[in-house]
Amino acid sequence: MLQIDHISKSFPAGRGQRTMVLDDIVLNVDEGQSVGLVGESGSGKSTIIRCALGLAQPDSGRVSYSGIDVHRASRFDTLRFRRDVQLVFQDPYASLNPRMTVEELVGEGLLVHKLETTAAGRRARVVEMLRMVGLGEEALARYPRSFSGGQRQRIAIARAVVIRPKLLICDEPVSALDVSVQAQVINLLQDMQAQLGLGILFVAHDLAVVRHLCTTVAVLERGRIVEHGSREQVFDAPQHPYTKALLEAVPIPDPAIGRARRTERQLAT
Amino acid sequence: MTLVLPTASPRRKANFTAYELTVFGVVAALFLLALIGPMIAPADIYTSNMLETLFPPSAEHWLGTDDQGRDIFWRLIAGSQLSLFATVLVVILYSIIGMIVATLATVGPRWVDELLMRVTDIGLSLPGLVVSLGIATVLGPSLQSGIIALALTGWPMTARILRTTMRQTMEQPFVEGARILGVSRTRLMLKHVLPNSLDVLIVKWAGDISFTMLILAGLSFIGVGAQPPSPEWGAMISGARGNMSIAWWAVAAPGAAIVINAVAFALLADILQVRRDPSLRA
Amino acid sequence: MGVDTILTDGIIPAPVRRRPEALLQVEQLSIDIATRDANVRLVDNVSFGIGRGERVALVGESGSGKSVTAQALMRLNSRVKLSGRVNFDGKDLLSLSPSQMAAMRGQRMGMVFQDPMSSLDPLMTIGDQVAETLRIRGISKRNARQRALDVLDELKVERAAERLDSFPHEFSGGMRQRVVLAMALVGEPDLLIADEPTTALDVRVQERVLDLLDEISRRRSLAVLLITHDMGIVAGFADRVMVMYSGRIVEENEATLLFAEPQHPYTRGLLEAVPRADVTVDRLRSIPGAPPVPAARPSGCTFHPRCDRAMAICSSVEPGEAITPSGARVRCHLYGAG
Amino acid sequence: MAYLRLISQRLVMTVLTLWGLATLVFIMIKLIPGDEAQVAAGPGANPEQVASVAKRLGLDLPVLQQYLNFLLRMLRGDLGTSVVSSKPVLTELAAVLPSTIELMIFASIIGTLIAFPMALVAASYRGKAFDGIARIVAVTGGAMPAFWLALMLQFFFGNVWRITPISGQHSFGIASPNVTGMPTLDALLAGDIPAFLDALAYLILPAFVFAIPFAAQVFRLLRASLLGVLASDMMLPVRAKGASTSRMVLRHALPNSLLPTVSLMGVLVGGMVGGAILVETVFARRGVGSFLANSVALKDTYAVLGAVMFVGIAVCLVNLVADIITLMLDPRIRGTQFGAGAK
Repeated sequence: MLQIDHISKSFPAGRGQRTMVLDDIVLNVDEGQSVGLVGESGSGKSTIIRCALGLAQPDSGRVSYSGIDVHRASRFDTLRFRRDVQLVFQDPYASLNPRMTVEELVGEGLLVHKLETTAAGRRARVVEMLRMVGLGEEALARYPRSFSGGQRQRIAIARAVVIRPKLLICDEPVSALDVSVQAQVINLLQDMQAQLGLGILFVAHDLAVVRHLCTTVAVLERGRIVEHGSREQVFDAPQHPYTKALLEAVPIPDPAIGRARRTERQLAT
Repeated sequence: MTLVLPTASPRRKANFTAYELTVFGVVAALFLLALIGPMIAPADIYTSNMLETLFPPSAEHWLGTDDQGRDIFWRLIAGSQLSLFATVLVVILYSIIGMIVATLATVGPRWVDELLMRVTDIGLSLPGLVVSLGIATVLGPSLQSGIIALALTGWPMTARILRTTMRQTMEQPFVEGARILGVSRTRLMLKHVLPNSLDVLIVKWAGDISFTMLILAGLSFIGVGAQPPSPEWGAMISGARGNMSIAWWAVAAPGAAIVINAVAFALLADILQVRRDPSLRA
Repeated sequence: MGVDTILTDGIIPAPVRRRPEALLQVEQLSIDIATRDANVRLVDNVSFGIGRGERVALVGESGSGKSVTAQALMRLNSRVKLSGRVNFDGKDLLSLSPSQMAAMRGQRMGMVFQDPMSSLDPLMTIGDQVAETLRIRGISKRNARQRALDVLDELKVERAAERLDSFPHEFSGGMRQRVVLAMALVGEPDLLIADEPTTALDVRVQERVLDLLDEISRRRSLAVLLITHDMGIVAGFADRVMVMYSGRIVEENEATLLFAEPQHPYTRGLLEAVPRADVTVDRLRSIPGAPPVPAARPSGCTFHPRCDRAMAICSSVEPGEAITPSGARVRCHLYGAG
Repeated sequence: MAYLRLISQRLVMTVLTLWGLATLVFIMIKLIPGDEAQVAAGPGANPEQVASVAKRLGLDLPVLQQYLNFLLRMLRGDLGTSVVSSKPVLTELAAVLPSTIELMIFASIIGTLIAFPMALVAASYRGKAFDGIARIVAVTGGAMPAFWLALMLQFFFGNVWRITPISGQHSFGIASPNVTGMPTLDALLAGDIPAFLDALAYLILPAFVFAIPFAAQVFRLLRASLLGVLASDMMLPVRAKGASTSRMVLRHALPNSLLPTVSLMGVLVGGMVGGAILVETVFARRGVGSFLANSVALKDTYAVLGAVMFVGIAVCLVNLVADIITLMLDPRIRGTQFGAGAK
């Protein structure tokens, strides 16, 4: 469905040199599939997202969605692409317009894509959507600032999903949330995927979350995909040293494992 | 899944302190005075009365009389409309120019932004009073010239601040999100960018009124703004200057009126600023 | 690092662990902040101790009061009101004069903060910032510089001597966090309070910083209070764990036991709600709702609105402390004492 | 390297600004109502004089040509000729400039000496009585019209209490030989202490008129940025080192607040040139400001515009210097001394 086809991108780094941010990235997301993209800060995760959404232009390669070339699409195709591919942001505080009510926020997509032309119809769809994400009708007239982080992320998901997109790109959607709330949002994303047949491209630095949510995983190191395979391949039998190093560094909530690993590292040096 | 909506984080309450309410009250009173001043002032403040020139303050003339025998107190009251409204007009005019420039720079292509911001930088680095003086001289001395001159020189700061804020707002995830949702350019600006950028100007306006009032009076004082018979405060000071050694109150009073206004608006600006950025609170 | 460390700690901890001599003893510490409308209690009556050389973790989510507690131990935040007792090596810190307290900071207790990017003065050289702790104590410029260099070496900052005169912007995130660590360690304190020291770092850098902290704490027998929200970090580092929820410590136990047999429903929920990188599960058990903000704390047991085992009593009566057979200090009505 | 590039950027910006100003002045000239040659020649000029002026200014040429000629004249330093004195504006301005500079330097020194200690104390004792009073004083000080303040100070200190001289730059007969054009400096060069004190006495009131709003603004910005730094994450580790309040304020907050403060001071010193129009007139001091005011009074439009151009150049240069100082204060820009692997 979404095909990221050999895209590369570099930025000027002064003195006529350029730093390679993305180097020949190939990544596909099929209908209903959940793909995880793992990388540390500065690995190029957000550039990939921006390219995939048509917000940034890759130097070479192309991104296509169901036959639409995202960067060279007609107005009509662009609008279709905008309806089918949505994004959930990392920071639930900055990703909702503070001056819009929940009703306006969630209903904006319906309005823009003319999916519901009457206000009453929009409201009904919004309420239905809010119920799906676990919020009630009383949320309609309230502003984002009166919600907690987890609730805002639900609103953000509702806003993205209400227009029934086919692909949801998630940019670290739980990393800004409290630990006890993360699971709620992760479960909600799983539910959405199961109920609506959503494809998900899940971009995160947190390997545990990616393992939990995604069946296919790609590992990004400084703009290059160094490992790409099924969840089991990547997590249980990693091939690339970078993947191994990352996996070994992820803290595991089990004191025996943690201490054993430290001992191992100390013996190694 | 059931979810408990938090009882916490209610809508921010206003909660003004006594000091803040006092300042708001004074500003409101100044506006009211400017509105009704000319109506409540007696008619004889525009005519000379050579029998009562340069009287010191007394029960009859609270702030004394000027060299034409006109009551200074009532002239101040009547003039407050000219002084305050002319100032507010200047600020409104240049804010509109600034907003137009900032919006064009934000939505326009890169070269428009570059061009407008270079022009703004040029405007910013020129001394406002001096250029206004030049413009007012060319237009011929009058209050209108002063207003036009200040409106033409005052906009760059507004444009620069607003454009910076709008650019920052443009980079906010919620604006990006709206673009991803397929929101049109116009809706993006009107619904997402502008409402979240303009409050930076509200703080600025209060400070601008304070500052502009001083410059406008200064222009009148040099003689390129309002002209003497006018009860505009700068012009009153200019007119009374010659007799300062015998009637200093005729200079002191209009100046004090300017100071009261300028201080009130500066304090208002300070309050608004602190409310936006609580780290400055004492 | 030698065999020594491995033997003393071992992969499997000794079943009976002698309580080390107490260094810090916090008794009924409460922290309040006065807002315009009301007095808000941020931390409610917490008591705990830290022994010499012991590594204790304080785990909690936003609003739990963990960072406020950490700062209160050094009286860093002058806007909050502290009550209770904080005994440090026989002295009650809360009754010290400001200058006596200043003398404790840096010298007896050091602190490391979350974000290494904003923890350093951009206009001061690394050397000067590390040496500042000593300069405040009146140590000569040359000696202070030498000791700053020694600490940076100890923290494995490469080419430390050349780098003394460089500025923070020339350092990477992990390097900056080492500098921040050096600032806290150069005064040779007995207690290091580390407030989310690795949250802003990538996992590999995080691991290295934690290893360093582990090594130094053993070598210097430095007590460490690690403040974090990440159960994974706790597991690999701490001897003992305290779980904080909404201003109270709800459970405390030896790390191994706490992870093996979590007692409080919150602790259990927290462990089950976190996905793991080493196993695949179908669905996470989630805790409903969100952590309360201090100004709107639920009555009784503050966790009761989110608790799946809540009983009638939970919403009205605040549970007292109980000791369970596994040795946990826990505040929950499920465990008698009442 | 980055440092040099930034400075050259500032230089280019300054040149562009001056070009913009020249264009503005040219447009103003074209906008003057009435016959331009008549205005340039002065109200009392006879037809022949007007014709010769028109020819000299090339008024018969196309506007674009006139504009280029105008720019060329500006480049040569020809700011036009005063109708009243028939002397080149530049010559006249050059003669009075030192006096204005003297006043501005003196005023900024006084202002800085007032503002810095006040801000440092206020920030150290935030929320205490001193802080509150200082803030109100600063707001009031910044909200006084300069010309009115000048008149009032002059009247009370000079006329009523007779503490200071009323107007002028030195008492009759005490002038030292004119070397620099600054009476105080000239007196010092001549080794004449009484003359120096005399000149200083004349300088003190006008300097205060400038120093008060200057100090008010500097105080407000410096206090705000000191508090900003003190409240930042950066200060917690410093406190945790055991640093005293004075150390936090002087060693950390002050250096970090200096950057914005110096740029503001640059802007304010530039603004003083504008204020000089009012203040120099009141105190009857020689200077760029009183020249401008006189030209306005005499309707000597060309002199006014020439002086506007001149003042614009001066302000741009002051701003340029302030920018360069700001750049030099920042180690992030000053250049890396050590090529450690940043990022």
